Amino acid sequence: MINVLLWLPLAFGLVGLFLPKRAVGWWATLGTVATLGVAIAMVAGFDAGNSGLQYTVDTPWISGLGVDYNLGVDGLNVFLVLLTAVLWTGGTAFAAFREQERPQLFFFLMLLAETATLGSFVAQDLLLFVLFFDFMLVPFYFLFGAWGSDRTDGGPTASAATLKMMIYTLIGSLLMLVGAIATAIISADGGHITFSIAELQHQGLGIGSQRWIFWFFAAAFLVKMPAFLVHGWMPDAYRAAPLPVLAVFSGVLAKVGAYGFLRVVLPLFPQATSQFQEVILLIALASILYGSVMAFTQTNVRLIAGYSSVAQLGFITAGIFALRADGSDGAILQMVNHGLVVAPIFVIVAILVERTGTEDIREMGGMALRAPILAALFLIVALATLAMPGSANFIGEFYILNGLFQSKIVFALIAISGVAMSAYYALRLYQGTMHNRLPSREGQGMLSREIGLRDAVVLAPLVLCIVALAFYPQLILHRTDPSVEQTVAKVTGADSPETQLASKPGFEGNSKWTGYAPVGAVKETAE
Amino acid sequence: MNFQEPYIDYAGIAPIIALTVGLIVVLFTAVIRPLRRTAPALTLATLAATAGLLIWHWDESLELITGALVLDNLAIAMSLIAILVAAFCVFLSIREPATAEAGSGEYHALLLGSVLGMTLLAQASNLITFFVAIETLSIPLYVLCATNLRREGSLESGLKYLIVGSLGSATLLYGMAFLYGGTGSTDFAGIANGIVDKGMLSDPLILIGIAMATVGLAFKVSIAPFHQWTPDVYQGAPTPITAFMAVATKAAAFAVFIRFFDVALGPQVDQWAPALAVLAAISIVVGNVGAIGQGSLKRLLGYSGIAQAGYMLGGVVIATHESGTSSLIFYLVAYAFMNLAAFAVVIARERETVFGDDIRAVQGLGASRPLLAWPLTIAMLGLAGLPATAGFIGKLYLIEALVEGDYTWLAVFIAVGTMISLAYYLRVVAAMWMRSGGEKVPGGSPAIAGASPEADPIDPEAGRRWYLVGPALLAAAATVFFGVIPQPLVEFASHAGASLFT
Amino acid sequence: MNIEWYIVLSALLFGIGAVGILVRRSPMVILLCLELMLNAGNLALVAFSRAVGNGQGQVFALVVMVVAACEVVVGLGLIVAIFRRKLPLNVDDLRELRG
Amino acid sequence: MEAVIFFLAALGAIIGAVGVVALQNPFYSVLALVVHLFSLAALFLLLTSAFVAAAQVVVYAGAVMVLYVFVVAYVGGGGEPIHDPIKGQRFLGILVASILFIELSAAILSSALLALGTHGPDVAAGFGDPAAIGRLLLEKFLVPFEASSLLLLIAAVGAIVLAARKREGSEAA
Amino acid sequence: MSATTWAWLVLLLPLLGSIAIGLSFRAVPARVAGVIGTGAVALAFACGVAALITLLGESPDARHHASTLWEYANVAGLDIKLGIYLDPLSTFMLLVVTGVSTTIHLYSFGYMKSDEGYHRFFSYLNFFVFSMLLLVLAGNFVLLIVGWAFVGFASYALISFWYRRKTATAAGMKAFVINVVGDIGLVLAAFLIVQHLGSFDYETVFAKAPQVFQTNEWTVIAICLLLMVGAFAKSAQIPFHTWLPDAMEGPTPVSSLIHAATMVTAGVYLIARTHVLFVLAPTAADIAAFVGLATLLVAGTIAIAQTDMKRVIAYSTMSQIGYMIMGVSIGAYAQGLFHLMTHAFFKALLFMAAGSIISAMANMQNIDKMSGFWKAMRFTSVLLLIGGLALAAFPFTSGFFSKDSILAYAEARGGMYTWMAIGGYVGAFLTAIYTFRLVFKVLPGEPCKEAQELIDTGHLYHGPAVNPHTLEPEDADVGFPGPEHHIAEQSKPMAIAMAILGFGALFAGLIQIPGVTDVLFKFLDPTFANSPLSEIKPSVGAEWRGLAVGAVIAVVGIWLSWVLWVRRPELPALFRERLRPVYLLCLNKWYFDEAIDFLIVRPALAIGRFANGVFERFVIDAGVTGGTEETVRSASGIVRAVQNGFVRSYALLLVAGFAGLALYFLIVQS
Repeated sequence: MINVLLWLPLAFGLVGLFLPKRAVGWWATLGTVATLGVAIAMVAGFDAGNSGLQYTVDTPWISGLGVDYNLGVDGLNVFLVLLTAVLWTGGTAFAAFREQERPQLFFFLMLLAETATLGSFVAQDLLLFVLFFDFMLVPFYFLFGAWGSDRTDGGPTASAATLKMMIYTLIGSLLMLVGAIATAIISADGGHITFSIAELQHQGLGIGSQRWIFWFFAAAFLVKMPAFLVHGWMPDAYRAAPLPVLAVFSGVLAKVGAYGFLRVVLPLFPQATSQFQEVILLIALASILYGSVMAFTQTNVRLIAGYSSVAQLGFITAGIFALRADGSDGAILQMVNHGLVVAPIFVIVAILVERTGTEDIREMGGMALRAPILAALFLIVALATLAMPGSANFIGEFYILNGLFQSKIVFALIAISGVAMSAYYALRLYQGTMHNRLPSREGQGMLSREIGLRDAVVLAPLVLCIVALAFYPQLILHRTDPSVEQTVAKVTGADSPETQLASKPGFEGNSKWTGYAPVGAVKETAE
Repeated sequence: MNFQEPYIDYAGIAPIIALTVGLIVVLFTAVIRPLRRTAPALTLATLAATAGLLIWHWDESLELITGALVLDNLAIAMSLIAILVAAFCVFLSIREPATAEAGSGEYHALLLGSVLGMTLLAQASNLITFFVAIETLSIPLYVLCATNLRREGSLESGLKYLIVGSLGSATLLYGMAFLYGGTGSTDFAGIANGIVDKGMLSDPLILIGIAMATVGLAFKVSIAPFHQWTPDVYQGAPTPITAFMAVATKAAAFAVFIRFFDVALGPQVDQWAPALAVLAAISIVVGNVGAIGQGSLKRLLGYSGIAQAGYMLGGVVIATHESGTSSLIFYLVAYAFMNLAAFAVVIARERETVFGDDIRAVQGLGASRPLLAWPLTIAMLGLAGLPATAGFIGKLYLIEALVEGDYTWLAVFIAVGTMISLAYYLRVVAAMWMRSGGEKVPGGSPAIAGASPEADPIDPEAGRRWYLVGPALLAAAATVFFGVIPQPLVEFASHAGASLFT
Repeated sequence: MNIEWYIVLSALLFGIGAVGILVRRSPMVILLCLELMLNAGNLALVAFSRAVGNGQGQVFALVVMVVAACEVVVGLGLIVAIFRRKLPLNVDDLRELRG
Repeated sequence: MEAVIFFLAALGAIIGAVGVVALQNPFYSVLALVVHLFSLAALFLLLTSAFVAAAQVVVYAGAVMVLYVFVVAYVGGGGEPIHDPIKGQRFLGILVASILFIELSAAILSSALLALGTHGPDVAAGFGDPAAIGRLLLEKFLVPFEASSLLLLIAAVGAIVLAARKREGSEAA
Repeated sequence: MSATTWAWLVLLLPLLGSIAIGLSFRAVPARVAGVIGTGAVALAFACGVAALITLLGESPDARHHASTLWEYANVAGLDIKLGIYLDPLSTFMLLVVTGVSTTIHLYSFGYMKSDEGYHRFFSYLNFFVFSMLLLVLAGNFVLLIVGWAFVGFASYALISFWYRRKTATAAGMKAFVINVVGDIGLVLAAFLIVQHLGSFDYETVFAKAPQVFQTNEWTVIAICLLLMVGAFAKSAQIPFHTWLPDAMEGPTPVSSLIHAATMVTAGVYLIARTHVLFVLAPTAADIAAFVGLATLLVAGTIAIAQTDMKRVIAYSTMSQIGYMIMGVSIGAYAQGLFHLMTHAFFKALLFMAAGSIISAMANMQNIDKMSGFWKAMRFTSVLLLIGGLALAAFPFTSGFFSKDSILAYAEARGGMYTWMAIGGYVGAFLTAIYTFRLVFKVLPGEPCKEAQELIDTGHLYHGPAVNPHTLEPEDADVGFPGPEHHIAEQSKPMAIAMAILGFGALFAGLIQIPGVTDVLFKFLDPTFANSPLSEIKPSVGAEWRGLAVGAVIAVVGIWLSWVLWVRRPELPALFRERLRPVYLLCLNKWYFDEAIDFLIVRPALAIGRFANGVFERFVIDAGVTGGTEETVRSASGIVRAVQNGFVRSYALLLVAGFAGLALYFLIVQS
């Protein structure tokens, strides 16, 4: 089943290469829908209680090098897989509704990208993971470069921007490759080399080697997100990218980085993780603040969304490196949520750009006048973006911040200011485009038009997902939690005693309860 | 005067004999007019026969003629690579002006001569054979580089190659002399024994000898700082020859590199391994950095070749581990396919456009000639070491070996180098696929770089010729295939690598 | 007469040959200098073969002579070709390929 | 006695070598090389390798040099400008070469190899005479021997390719 | 049906109404939407009453129920239920909310008649009611936060209802962001609570708090302070009050609903709800009380100087909320809530009347330009008067009893709280003055132009609308109320709504006459029984004494303002001259906006601009990216320069390299 999931898109894409221009778009959409079906089936059949891997496939691939073709799904990735399928369906459909040049190639690359992304989520072999992780970029490189738009203000061309992106992101990835191999060999020390993440966890690694390998991996993941200081590729790439592609790109790819921390770094380098916790948290914090601040001064709508996701990824990272179950639970939930909100935002931006012919928020406005439905959809998305309480995003951030609050209170207090800022820039984006008067350019190309049925077909389901999750986030949480508890326990278990206590069943005999420092105090006063 | 002739295992030297015979036959066609057209076919036949004979000896390890040659898997593997490349080169040479210049017969004879040198070199286990073989390899190449007599560049490259090359072999020779003097033997094994028995482990004489041998070999595989001939010669030589040189020479030279350093200088690994590692690092940097912003594709590939040689030298650094050798062989095969794909496309384009081998020649290829664009794209991505290509697996294999051999820092260097390399590999890809890729084509005036007065005739159909597109597609397909299903190639490589250690 | 002297002498000759290649510009002279270097090698070989007392070095020397001859032949051929193309017989003027 | 010869021969070799490098006219350089080769031959004799010495005289000083002379005569050996276009090349070249020389001799002199310090071991009468060399060539070093002969052939072909008058065949191409 | 079921229904109806209207905005005509909206809320009120009845059917100390629909999120020890908590307090709140909202819906039905955004308006309105109900019914802190934020959003949506007014959208943004700050306060409080008490549920928390916390332990103080941040942001207490006056950008019904009757009282509710914690943290409670006091005074002073009709009322709201906050913080829970209820009545009424007049004034809101409406609009004027009296706590109006009950309690508690009582009376004096300043400016005297027209022609029509602040013409197509009048005299629904509230404003006080009736306090008692402070009860005599004082103050205040603005209108101008600085201070609302703008908004934007313009360009692009790029490029330059095409220099490099290598080996050997 997991094989089907993984290779179905690629299969469709290959067939699509030989279809006529008209049909290929629909064919591709069909492919994504089929994949979505499989993904849903997987989630449906997913055993929530089980913290281990499910739907596993494990056959030797390059026995000579100890690389296996090892796939599997557990709480950490099951919903990310679903998210990928969903967003790709949306993005592909949206693209299919529009004229593309060389459509066969375009959609082939789209589907190839989906396979690669899914691969990086379900890979359970460290090297396979690295492979997919790097490979993801290739189709996007072409999509951005060949179908992207060059800037008119003399900025870097599409291909230049994408080149920058490639180099930036591969810096990390290649170091990660070295790191992965080092992990396998060192932990094998002399014995049979394996890259299976599960086995590597058992073998364990000396703290000395953990330290540098940790950073090799961290580099890869932080760049991909992107995090503060290594986000240099993001603005140019985002400006160049074609919007439907950008929707899936920023919706999913950024998450792979965060996911990598959970899947690889925490279990394999526990000591290093707890040792460098603060450093990563600092980076995350910087990303939150910097991203927010940038987002509310930016005037390019794409970049407002782009920087906002820098901030969001900052939250997610912070959640993971709270090194507590609740933080990581929230992080995963938030990954899904953010994917679900950022993709629609880019779709909407695309629609707006079509109507206004500009990407500068200062030249937009008044769109709600004749497009109440569009405005309503956008409003929901915007509210979810700013983690409006009552949205699943809120629960996500709530868990993240709570985790952070309980483990590193100072970080939490600073991080939470990002929430206020997010309220400002999200609303700014909404108001700036939807409210106030239509700019003076009213009439000339700049008109308020209601969302077309086709776009609605793309947009509405995504918004529905947001709303549905808002009513029942537990849907995700209780499936992810067991695996998360296990992963986090890897770190806390390996860590100093008091955090170990934190991972023991604590308050009120609630077995899920990862208790707190003053639990003892509570007990005393209770007696 | 009692003279007992040495025992000669004719089966063992059959491949060499086949090559020799083929060479002479091909040479005849040059003289006998009516046969002139048959030269390529005969060459291919010869190569095929040799390959067959070699494969026939797979997995047996023979000492031939009083230990002058050793026919083991390593030798066979490397010779096969060389032969494969030569075969491609034959196709790519069809309709190549240089062939006509030199005369088909001579041209192919020289090609075969070079291949003969390579096979010998791959098997050489004795200084004298080693030296002769390396010369047999080089001298035809000097000539072949210059065969496009109309072009100043071709002659220039020939002369440069000759001068620097001879300098290199002179150095090599002098080093051999020292080693011989130090150990009193010319056999690799004998040298190893000599070093140990006479307690010369850290004797300056030997070490200087090693240094000189290193220089000579490093020169052949174009390792910085002995690399400078590479870009010029690659650019000046007729492109099929460049393609041939780029891979085949490396294969043969690396074969002897490994054999010589493992068998003869094995005892001194601690002294030479670090030196080689440093050289590898230097050439990784120099190659990748130099390739950035090159206009000429051949030159670009030349620099990239330097970098790639650096990666492969990593394999030699840890050649005393089995995995080192195997990874090197794997990488060579991958490198062969990727390079051939690239060069095939370059040849096609330089024959059908006025831009010669300039990067402008491939602009917009994705739209106009997808069948050419794909191979070049795959080749570039492969050389850049992106996944799903043999290039990635090759790097993986190398890095794994390096880490195993405690040369992680070199592995990191490889990673960094790869990063830099993206800048120029992807530039080519961009030029092919992306609207704004590369520089804009200036009003198509034919008087641009690569189209000097002595320009070769333009064949507007070259982009559709089976003998160009076929090899390109084949090589590209192989690149992807071994990127997805590397297991067979890994087997092959590890067998070949193991042969030195059994 | 100690063997050392022969070797040192060969080293000296080797050096002189190198200098020649580095400073002369006429391809013919450069070829001659290459001969010098190879011969230095030969001297070393023969001397060593005397030192270790087996003839392999001398055989090697003979082979080297052949090789040297081949190089000369090809080299001269190139020179002639260049001359035919009316190109200057000066390696410094042959630098269309660079950068 | 032997020492005297050695020094004379060595002197000749060095002078010849320097001449090759220093003399302006290629033609003179060739002659200087001949001198060099002859003195080398003498040295070979001192090292009891008669056959090599003979080959040296015959092959080199004979055949090869003649070839040189012809070519020089054909292309005309014009001198070259004194001024070196590459800055510092001359200086650096000499510098590097001398460093090289120092390193090499350092290696040689500091080598632990005992044989070097001596006149070399006493060898059998036939050492280095044609018979011995011939046997070696045909027994142990058969492959190099054959190979080098092939190499000659290839080189000849190469020379023809490069130097031969164009055939009408190629004019068409 | 159990009480909680009714409660769920109360919650459900407005939500359904909102969704239904929202989805059907193209399908059904405007009227229908209005009916649905009003009907939904009315039904909700009915259900509320039903819940009340079922609750009264039970014994007083059994009158609290929790009910959960489903596990909202429950992993890693954070157990968040989708559950409500029904007890007298929440019942009381939901009755007030639904009741007042019903009338306001009714009012809007007429008032917004000619508005294009009719559907949108009612959808928002219903959603607002839903949020408010969620807030009061929530069974745990997380759900409370949800309702809290929903209310914030609803107010945002309604404030910027006329979204083509720059001023409106700006005001909306301001309100929302400040509210989010409040939310953050609550979130942090929730973190602390769960950290120490291990649950979000009210029952668990309040049960466990006394065991876990010692009195005035820093944690509990922190919790309370954080809760206060939330409360103040919603209830427009200093320093989070600046959004409230701006919020008057919204249509008048919005002002009356959100910024008078319900939303702003959320803070009061919160403190009342978490009184257990506040009892454990007296320090925090006192701080809260003082802030309330300060607010009520400051707001009073500001209100005197304002000329914008709605803003005057808005500041009066602030100051009244000040009373309530003070009350619930010092322990006068029931009293505070009592005032909350009465205030809801008369404040809503005041706004409605104001709306009616403003509409007649063609959206001109400057009271200096108004006069003589007594003649022009009798009905409205009467109700305005009633509202005014109640607000000024004129004897035997509802405000009279409720306000004084708080002050009486303060007095009874003694100590520094006595001073609070005194401050309260001062505030009451101010209230009387500014209220009747308003009344006297608008009602008596010669009818102004608009009023005159009404009298003469009774015309229903005036020129195109302009934005009273920017004076730019409104574009009617976004749904700015059309040029027709919408005044109570001509619109039944408005009249009815105002009548009901007028009744409430006059007589609601009678349910709680000291020594005579004790309906409300007895009902609320079970909720606050667990607070020691609720033991303090002022004697009936004391209460009557307080009432007397209050009465005097009110009457004097009214008299004074009569003197100032009717008898001798030149006096105020005189004061303005004499006390210029004071006047300016009040006129400019004590410069709070400027301060916040200077301290928070500007710095943030400056940082943003710096990051965008400088940091991004020079550090990220030039530094991180460009730096590496440059190094590589220059290195490339070097390599290619060395590749100079001279074969001899190649040879040189080769030999040099060889020399180097040899050197290395020689060194290794030695």
